[in-house]
Amino acid sequence: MPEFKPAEMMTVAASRALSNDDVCFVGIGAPSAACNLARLTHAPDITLIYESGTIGTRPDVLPLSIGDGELCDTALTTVAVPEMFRYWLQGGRITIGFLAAAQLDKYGNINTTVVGDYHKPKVRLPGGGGAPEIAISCAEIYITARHQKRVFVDKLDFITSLGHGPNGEGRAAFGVDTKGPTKLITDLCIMEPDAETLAFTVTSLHPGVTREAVRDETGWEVAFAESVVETPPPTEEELKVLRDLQARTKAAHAG
Amino acid sequence: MPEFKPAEMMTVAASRALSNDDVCFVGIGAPSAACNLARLTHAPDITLIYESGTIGTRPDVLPLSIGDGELCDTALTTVAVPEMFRYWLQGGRITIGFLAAAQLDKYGNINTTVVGDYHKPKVRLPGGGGAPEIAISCAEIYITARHQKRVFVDKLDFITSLGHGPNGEGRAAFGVDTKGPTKLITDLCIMEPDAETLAFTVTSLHPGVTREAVRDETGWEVAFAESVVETPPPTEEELKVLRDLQARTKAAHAG
Amino acid sequence: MAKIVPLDEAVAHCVSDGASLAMEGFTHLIPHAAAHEVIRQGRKDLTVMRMTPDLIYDQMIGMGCVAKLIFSFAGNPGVGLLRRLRDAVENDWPRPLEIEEHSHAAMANAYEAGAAGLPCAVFRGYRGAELKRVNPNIKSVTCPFTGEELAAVPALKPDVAIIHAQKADKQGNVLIEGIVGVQKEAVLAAKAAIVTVEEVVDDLRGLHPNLCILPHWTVDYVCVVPGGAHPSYTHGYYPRDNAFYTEWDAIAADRDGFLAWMDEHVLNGGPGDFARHAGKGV
Amino acid sequence: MAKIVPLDEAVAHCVSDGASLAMEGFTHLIPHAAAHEVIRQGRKDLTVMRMTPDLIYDQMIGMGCVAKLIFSFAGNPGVGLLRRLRDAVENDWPRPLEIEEHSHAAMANAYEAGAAGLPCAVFRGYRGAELKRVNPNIKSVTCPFTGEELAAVPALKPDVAIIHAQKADKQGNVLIEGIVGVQKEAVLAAKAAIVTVEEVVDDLRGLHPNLCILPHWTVDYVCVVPGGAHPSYTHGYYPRDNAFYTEWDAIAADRDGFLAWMDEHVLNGGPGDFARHAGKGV
Repeated sequence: MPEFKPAEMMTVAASRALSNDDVCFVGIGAPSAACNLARLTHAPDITLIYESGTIGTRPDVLPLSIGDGELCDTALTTVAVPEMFRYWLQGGRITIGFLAAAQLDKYGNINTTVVGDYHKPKVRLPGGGGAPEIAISCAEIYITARHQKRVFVDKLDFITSLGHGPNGEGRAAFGVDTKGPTKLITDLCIMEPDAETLAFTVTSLHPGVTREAVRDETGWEVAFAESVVETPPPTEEELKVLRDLQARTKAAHAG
Repeated sequence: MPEFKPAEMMTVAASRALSNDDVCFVGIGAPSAACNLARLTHAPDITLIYESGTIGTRPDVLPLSIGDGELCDTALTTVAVPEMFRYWLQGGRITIGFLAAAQLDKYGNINTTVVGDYHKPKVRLPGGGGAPEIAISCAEIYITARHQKRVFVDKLDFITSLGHGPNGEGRAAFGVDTKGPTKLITDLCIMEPDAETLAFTVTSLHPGVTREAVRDETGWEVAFAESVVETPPPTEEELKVLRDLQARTKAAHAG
Repeated sequence: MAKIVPLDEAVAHCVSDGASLAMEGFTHLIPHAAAHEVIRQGRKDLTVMRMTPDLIYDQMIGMGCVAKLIFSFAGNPGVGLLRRLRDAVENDWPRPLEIEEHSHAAMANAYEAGAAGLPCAVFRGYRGAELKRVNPNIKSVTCPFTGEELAAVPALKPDVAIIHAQKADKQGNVLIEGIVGVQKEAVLAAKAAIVTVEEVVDDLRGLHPNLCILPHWTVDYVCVVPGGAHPSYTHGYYPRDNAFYTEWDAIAADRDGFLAWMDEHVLNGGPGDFARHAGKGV
Repeated sequence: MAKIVPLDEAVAHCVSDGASLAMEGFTHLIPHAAAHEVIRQGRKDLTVMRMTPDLIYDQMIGMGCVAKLIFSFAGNPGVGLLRRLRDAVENDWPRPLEIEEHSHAAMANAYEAGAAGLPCAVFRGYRGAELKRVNPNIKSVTCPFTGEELAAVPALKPDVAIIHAQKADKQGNVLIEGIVGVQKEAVLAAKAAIVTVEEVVDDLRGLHPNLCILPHWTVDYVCVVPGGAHPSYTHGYYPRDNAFYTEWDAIAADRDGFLAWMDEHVLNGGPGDFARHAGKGV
């Protein structure tokens, strides 16, 4: 087994959840790395869409922003932003939406708006951007986040985007018929919503990660599936492709 | 004075009503001839827009349809049809909309839908096409039509597009704040709405046309303005440019 | 996901009796070859929608394929009326034709809403116009900020969209250029889509970044039919056959003449004829 | 109708204290040179709108030009938070900042509605999202055909839109290509528009028929400012200066460092500096 970092395991695990037929709405950071890793390994024909309007993009280096020139240069086509949100996202054409989170709860509801009170925030976070409609319009949602207690909280300060509802009441209560968060991929484990409670439940632990480690970094009482498997470690190829991609990216962004 | 046909006088008179700064939504037939005559004579920088999406077009021959290749080939840019109707027409960017009519009344309401009952029509006409929204969205409307009693009727079989209201009640009654029909240019005369009654009133008679001739071909009781002028006849240049344009067009459409 | 197949196969897979069908192309790129194929396959009871029914639907209506027409301008542009459509509306020949009539703005907005996954389109329209009285699918909504009443029509969401385009690449990505009309919206609004193209090329990448392209995963079938828009035209390939549009007025003038023409050119024709038809016009 | 004038003249004519202003560009083509000009001219009490306030509004907010911000994502993309914006929201420095917060979909639809002359935008959004609770400008309408409740937001109709584009021709027709964002909509939604461009060319006709072009009569002023988008970029001219975006995090970290940087590069700078800035990144 090659040596790897937890963040690399997270990216690799997320990339494996994607297939050649997926049409992904890709966010910056870990989602972008995972989607492009999938494209460069097992899913060469995956369609990647960034909200800047680039459709079917194949960047050689990861973009720093959602609209780096690299995305347009390598896209099949680039559309205006209103069209992106109307025809492509709201039109129901996206199979997987990828969201990151500053705070998330066990039902996959996400906060990226404020820490503290909305009107007198302790920390003013960036806000929702595309997330409120990504969360409801994509066929399903994958969430990636570093597993930390201050991120995996029991109660959100603000609901930026819908998961399975603040009380796990399900999405139908909000007039939403898409699946919502079906996977939460962290640097420690993979969680999936329990069929009954809709709460995230650990289904796979990354190599060397204990249940206690997960519990220590989770702000809610963690549930484990009946059979928890071990995530296969990154292969030599996955690691090489990911590290090459990140090295190219670092060199390109140094300016 | 050169010899000319009434239809030529109509086209020339319509073309003179246009200026270099106008942005015209152009219909096929007489409006298209008038707009392009204006462009080829006194208004070289006039902006012509056809509902097929062509903006700033400069056709060398008149199109047979609203979307002949000539329109796109010579346009500044060509946009999709939904954009044409949303951003350019509904967006209030058109100064002059040109409408033709199968039937019109003295308030400039137009019927191009049916002769007879809508559900059991005697003649099924083409329908409104762009007209219902051209009529309400352009800053003002010019109507061109051959002056005939069966066209200039007292009561329409169907109101396809709004003029000054079926009873001359004015456009505000329909929530419309654009000017509506400000000129009706026929092969006999020019009419403009009376400031009080909003009914079309003859303001200019084409050379050699009598008041009786107008009355004979009008299905409502014709009003004449206090001072009715004579329309200046077509100039040599206007006639030459128009006839050249029509000859080029005829040759091109013969296939 | 797009498969490149012969036209008859694509039509047989996608278009069934009773289906709703949008064959779009605003003057430009009208998919005439595909319409002939639908007629040859004898489809019945179709609901067809098109801003401008034009010759393409005049033919389908005259051949009895159509139960209902949704449209906004039923003329032969610059020539006159559509004689087969008139005969159906005025005389129920060859069968009664239900019509749902809109304005262009309404149809364009309704396709846009279909593409955008919305149930209805909202726009400023129909004020003082009588279509509202005869079409129950024209309603209104009130702006919650200004109180302004706006028109609303249901989104158009056909079972099948069929369009003609310049070219596709080998994956089935489709390029449309020139007068682009509402074809992108019609395809994105539909459950299934067939695109006839002039040619298949290796790759569309490397062209201008903002061209109108339908990604292969939005299209079900691509069929190579050179000339497939004739007597309409394909920007960059062949011009509109304006002479034929003028001739159509006489061809469609009476039932027998129409049927004879359809028999010769459609029932006993095929997609392979279109290259020759279009070539005539060059 | 567009006049080709120096940037300071265009800004002086169009932007007054208290105006509402949209400076758009989605990552690409952000009109930084124009924002510096607004700051240099000392404009105050502006209402500024932008999907992504980004460095351009971080600078204007930090310099006290802004009374109200309408936005949907206030981050330095890929780098972190916007420190001057945070300082204004959290600590009222240098003045209190009113915010009206939306999602990207809402803002994009609201510009689209502005361009389309509508009073509001209707879309499927905000379901289960809490912004509805804190933003009274998020309401709903009901589809009169299906009963579905849809979100509605007011159209964005700024007094002035300012964008950066690749080129204009001598009449002032403007070409935008690459990531085209919402700039066309912002310009068409605004009462007045300024476009900074990399260059003026003889003629835009003869390019591809479907390029994104703003006709000259939709633009008030065109200003030639090579490099005017830096540290953002202009497709076909110079790349995004990603290193500067990263550096900005430190520059904006404290008030004094920010003010010193602005004094040197903005208050004592000019549009002519941008060619050099952008050249650095090539």
